[in-house]
Amino acid sequence: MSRFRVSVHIVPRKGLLDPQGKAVSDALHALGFADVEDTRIGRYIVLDVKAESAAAAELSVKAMCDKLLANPVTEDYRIASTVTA
Amino acid sequence: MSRFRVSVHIVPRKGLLDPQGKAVSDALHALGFADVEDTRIGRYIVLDVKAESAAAAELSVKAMCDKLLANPVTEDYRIASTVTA
Amino acid sequence: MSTTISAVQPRPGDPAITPELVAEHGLTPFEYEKLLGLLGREPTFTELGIVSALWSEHCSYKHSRPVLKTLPTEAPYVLQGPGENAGVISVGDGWAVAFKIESHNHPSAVEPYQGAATGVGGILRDVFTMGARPIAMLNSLRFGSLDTPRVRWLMAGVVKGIGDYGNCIGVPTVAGDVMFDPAYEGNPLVNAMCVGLMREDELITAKAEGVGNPILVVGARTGRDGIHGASFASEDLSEENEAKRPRVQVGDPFTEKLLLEASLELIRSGHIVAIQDMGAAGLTSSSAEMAERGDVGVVIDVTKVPVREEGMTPYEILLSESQERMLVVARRGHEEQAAAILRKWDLQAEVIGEVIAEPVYRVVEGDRVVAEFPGSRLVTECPQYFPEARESDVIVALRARDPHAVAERDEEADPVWTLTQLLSSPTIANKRWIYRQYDSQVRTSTVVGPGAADAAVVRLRGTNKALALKTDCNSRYVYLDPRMGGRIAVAEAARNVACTGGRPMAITNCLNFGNPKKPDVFFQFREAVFGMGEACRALGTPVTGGNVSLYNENPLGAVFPTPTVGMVGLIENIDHVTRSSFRTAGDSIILLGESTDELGASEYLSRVHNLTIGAVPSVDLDHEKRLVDALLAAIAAGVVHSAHDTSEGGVAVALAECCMGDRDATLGATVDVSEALVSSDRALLWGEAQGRVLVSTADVEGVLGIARAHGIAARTIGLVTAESRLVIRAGARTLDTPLAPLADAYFDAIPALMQRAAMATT
Amino acid sequence: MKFGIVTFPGSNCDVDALHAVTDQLGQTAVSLWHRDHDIQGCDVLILPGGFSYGDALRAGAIARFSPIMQEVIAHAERGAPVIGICNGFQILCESHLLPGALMRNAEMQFICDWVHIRTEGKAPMYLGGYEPSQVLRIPVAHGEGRFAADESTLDALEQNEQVVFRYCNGSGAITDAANCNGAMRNIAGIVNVNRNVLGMMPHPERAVESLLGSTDGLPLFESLLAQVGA
Ligand SMILES: Nc1ncnc2c1ncn2[C@@H]1O[C@H](COP(=O)(O)OP(=O)(O)O)[C@@H](O)[C@H]1O
Ligand SMILES: [Mg+2]
Repeated sequence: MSRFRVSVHIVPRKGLLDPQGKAVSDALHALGFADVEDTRIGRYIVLDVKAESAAAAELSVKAMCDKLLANPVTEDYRIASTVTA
Repeated sequence: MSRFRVSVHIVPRKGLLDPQGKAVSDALHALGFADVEDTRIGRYIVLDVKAESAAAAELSVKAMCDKLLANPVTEDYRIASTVTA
Repeated sequence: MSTTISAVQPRPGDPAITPELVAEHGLTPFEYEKLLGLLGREPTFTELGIVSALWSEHCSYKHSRPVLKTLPTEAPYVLQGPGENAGVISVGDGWAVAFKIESHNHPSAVEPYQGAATGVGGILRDVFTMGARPIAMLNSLRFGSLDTPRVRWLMAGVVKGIGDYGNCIGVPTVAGDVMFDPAYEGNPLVNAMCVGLMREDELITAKAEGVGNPILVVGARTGRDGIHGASFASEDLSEENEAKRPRVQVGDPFTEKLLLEASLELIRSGHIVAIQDMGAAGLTSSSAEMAERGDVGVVIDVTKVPVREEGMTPYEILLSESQERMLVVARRGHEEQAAAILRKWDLQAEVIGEVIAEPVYRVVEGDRVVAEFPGSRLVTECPQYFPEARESDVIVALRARDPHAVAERDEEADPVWTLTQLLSSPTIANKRWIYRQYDSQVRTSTVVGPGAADAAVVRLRGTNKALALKTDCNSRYVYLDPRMGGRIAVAEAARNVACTGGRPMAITNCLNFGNPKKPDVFFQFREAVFGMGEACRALGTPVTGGNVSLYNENPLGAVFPTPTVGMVGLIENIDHVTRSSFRTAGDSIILLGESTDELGASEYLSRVHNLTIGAVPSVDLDHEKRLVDALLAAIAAGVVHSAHDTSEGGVAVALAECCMGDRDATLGATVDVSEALVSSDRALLWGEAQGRVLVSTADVEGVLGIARAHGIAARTIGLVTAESRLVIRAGARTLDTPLAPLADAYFDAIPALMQRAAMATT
Repeated sequence: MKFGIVTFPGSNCDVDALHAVTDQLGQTAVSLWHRDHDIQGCDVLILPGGFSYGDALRAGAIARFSPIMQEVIAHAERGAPVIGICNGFQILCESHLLPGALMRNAEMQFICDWVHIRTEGKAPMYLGGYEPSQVLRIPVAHGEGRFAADESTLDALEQNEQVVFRYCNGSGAITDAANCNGAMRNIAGIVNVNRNVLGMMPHPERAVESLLGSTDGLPLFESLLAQVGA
């Protein structure tokens, strides 16, 4: 068994109001960052997992996302990277 | 000016207590994911920025992180990717 | 636990004890000499760390204790005075109330969210470790001007931090006070107060007892949080090291909630003899204080402490300020039962030491003794200082200035303009932006929440009684005249509590000052405490505990001296609960107390003229006591429909507030506040003469009679009207305005300013 | 009638719910620990407000997996009453006993305030004691209360008369200004298809005593007593 570091992006489903992203966009504009056109905010989860292989680690993290980490009603998730830890 | 999509990872600083990560680790164990050794929860921010170049876009996002997006006392940030949008 | 006694030895890798290292630990050469005398040898690095923490101002009160000793602390109903985690008073029927206030100023200046949150966490633990269930929280805040982005960021973070912690743990935040002045620009003040309820016989103190009893650490693991900066002087601050040592602590209210439930269950179970929060200086101060109170020795093995990170040294483990941890002395043989209770709440507990007969404070790391102090003198031997006190000439001169000589601004020709300025001053304006973020109702006992009366009212379920609670301190008064300001802080808190129908019972105080080594600051400290003491004696409200926060200053100067008072009052009959806004059109409005020509130190001068000058209104403590008694008698007689004291902004602002209980104020007032002996119309409207309360009533004779019987001047000044309009005649001036624009000014001021605040993104 | 109030680690309105049904309604109630598997013969289950598991990840996400939830689901599937208030509503959505999700308030701040809601829809078990379109004054206290679901789910909820409370102003108008948390279509409370599972963000258990400012929550519990039998 090796140790893998799997990181996941969980983002609000497109089309749903994202008040946090909007608030941050507004705040950035107020601070003078006029060139920001859009901001979306999600979760970044990094898991250290013991597994036989990188593929097995990802499979297990996918199961975690389906079960707990992401809400299927409002969120989409994507595995961003998997490296040995 | 072109449009770039810059994504940033913001994570709780190492050594600081991450109560959320701990609660999620415990929950994953309770759900039978025994092989999870550590969970850290941060934020994933995707910004669409107008800039002269990818480098300029990143520079501007770094400034946003320092000023607003990341808490300099409790968080670390890293630019994860920059692509034309 | 094996207690093979060996000589104390430095650990390999410990830095050498040099004068520089001693200085970095905040010990003066005199204090170091004292330490050498105590030990009879050179201290180890670990011992130096322990002493630097225990002899710090925060833990030792070395500059403040002699002055604090002058405060009255006794009353027949005081069950626990100063010296414990919290004070406790009896409220009858076998019920007791524990309460305490504490500051988290410095952490909040660095990281407002976590700083404020962990401040709430700490004060909650102080109360539930007495055996009391927390039933209410209050907060007292001071910020610079909201025109500054940094201040808005600070306030947004502090309020969110207080809210998130209290909301999550399920204790309602019911009242508080907040004031804005440039004096707090670099040093915001964040004081949190907690009030808890218990049966009298459930009171437990943090006194280590019983030789052989095991000592346990309970709750969160120990990390490198908040360890004294100076201690790392011996290592170079590489980036790696920097990352290792977060300077802020992160709060975890979820764990705290478990700790709260488990602690109360443990205390009720009889399996433990003592319990104490690990607050400032963590394991070190909690264990040393428990040993000192019990007059016993203790031995602690740092290798048994559950840690969050690898490679932590004894020094770090002893000084860590990781949150949500408790130190518990269990009964020998009951360890397993205690552990079972903790397991139910998913909490970790580890035996880390025991109470011993030998009078020493000993820390071991496995077989090695890393620190050992004889007796309990470690805590009590701390040097005491009696610094020089001298009033600043600058302040003497400010106080001597005549406010009546300040020329009016042109706009003041219309007093409505002035009133609008005052109502939109963030210090006076409605604080809904703040308290809407606090769950003020959880526990379904909040009869009067924030904003609805001069104090909050929390019922005591199962009885017909309630508590009236409020924090207060007009620090501008204390700045201009610390003795008078100290008296007024207590008097105003008492008045606020009495306005809701509560008898003032006792106070806790949080003394926020600058650097005590400066004679002008120490003068403020001494005089303010003397003033508080006088008022407490006159009003019969002893001080059962509190907290001192010094060094609230930066190179530009110190904060206004801010001795915040947290007052607890008892409402004997829930039917007596009284609110501040007018209730019925046609009621008469009576002013209790007398107006004067005093205009100094007013919010009017500050807001309209940007001046902090003049004599502070004088307070007659005997009159304040009679005023409280008269008010309570009138409320008990059922003749009072509303009561509100006059404070910042004077009678005019107080009247406007009585009309604006909520946004769509429908009841107005028409009054004449002229008084024969007052020549200044400005003072009539905006002056802050003390000892005055506005009462509305349908029984004028009833109120006047009771006032007369108590020797309190009382005058009918006008009527509550069904028209939403405020009309005030004051000498030659008349203020006449519809309420709607006043309500806009009063309710929108803070939200409008905060809209510009950078959003907290977490 | 016997009420069971579930306590998860981090629940904090459990005692309030207990007091409401015992002191104000004179019913018996027991508190059920989240690790229990036995609902002790309770007729009604209440998932109270609070911050189960500190709201880590998403409010209600972790509590959903507590052992007692199997019994709650079984109870619901039998058609028996289950009420989720505030955090309880969030848990019911996470458990898929109710559709939709509760997201961060649009204002991004925790809100504790008095609001108005209007009754509608079809849920005799809970609304029997109210007039149609009755306006209630009731407290809210939450940071993640913005009801969200996809359009087709929302349409179905409405067509099926499962929306039972909406935020409104004092005169009963459904307006944006009255929508304290930005909920889609002002939704404050819904029931499941069988109308026995109720989820709502406002706190009826905080509105059962005039001393505390409102008794508008009482009819909700009284409807239950009348319908399910005392
Ligand atoms: N920081 C705060 N937190 C909670 N409530 C607050 C806070 N500041 C003020 N309040 C509430 O707002 C109301 C007015 O407070 P304050 O202006 O201090 O009154 P007064 O001038 O009569 O002492 C009170 O009900 C008080 O409890
Ligand atoms: Mg007042």
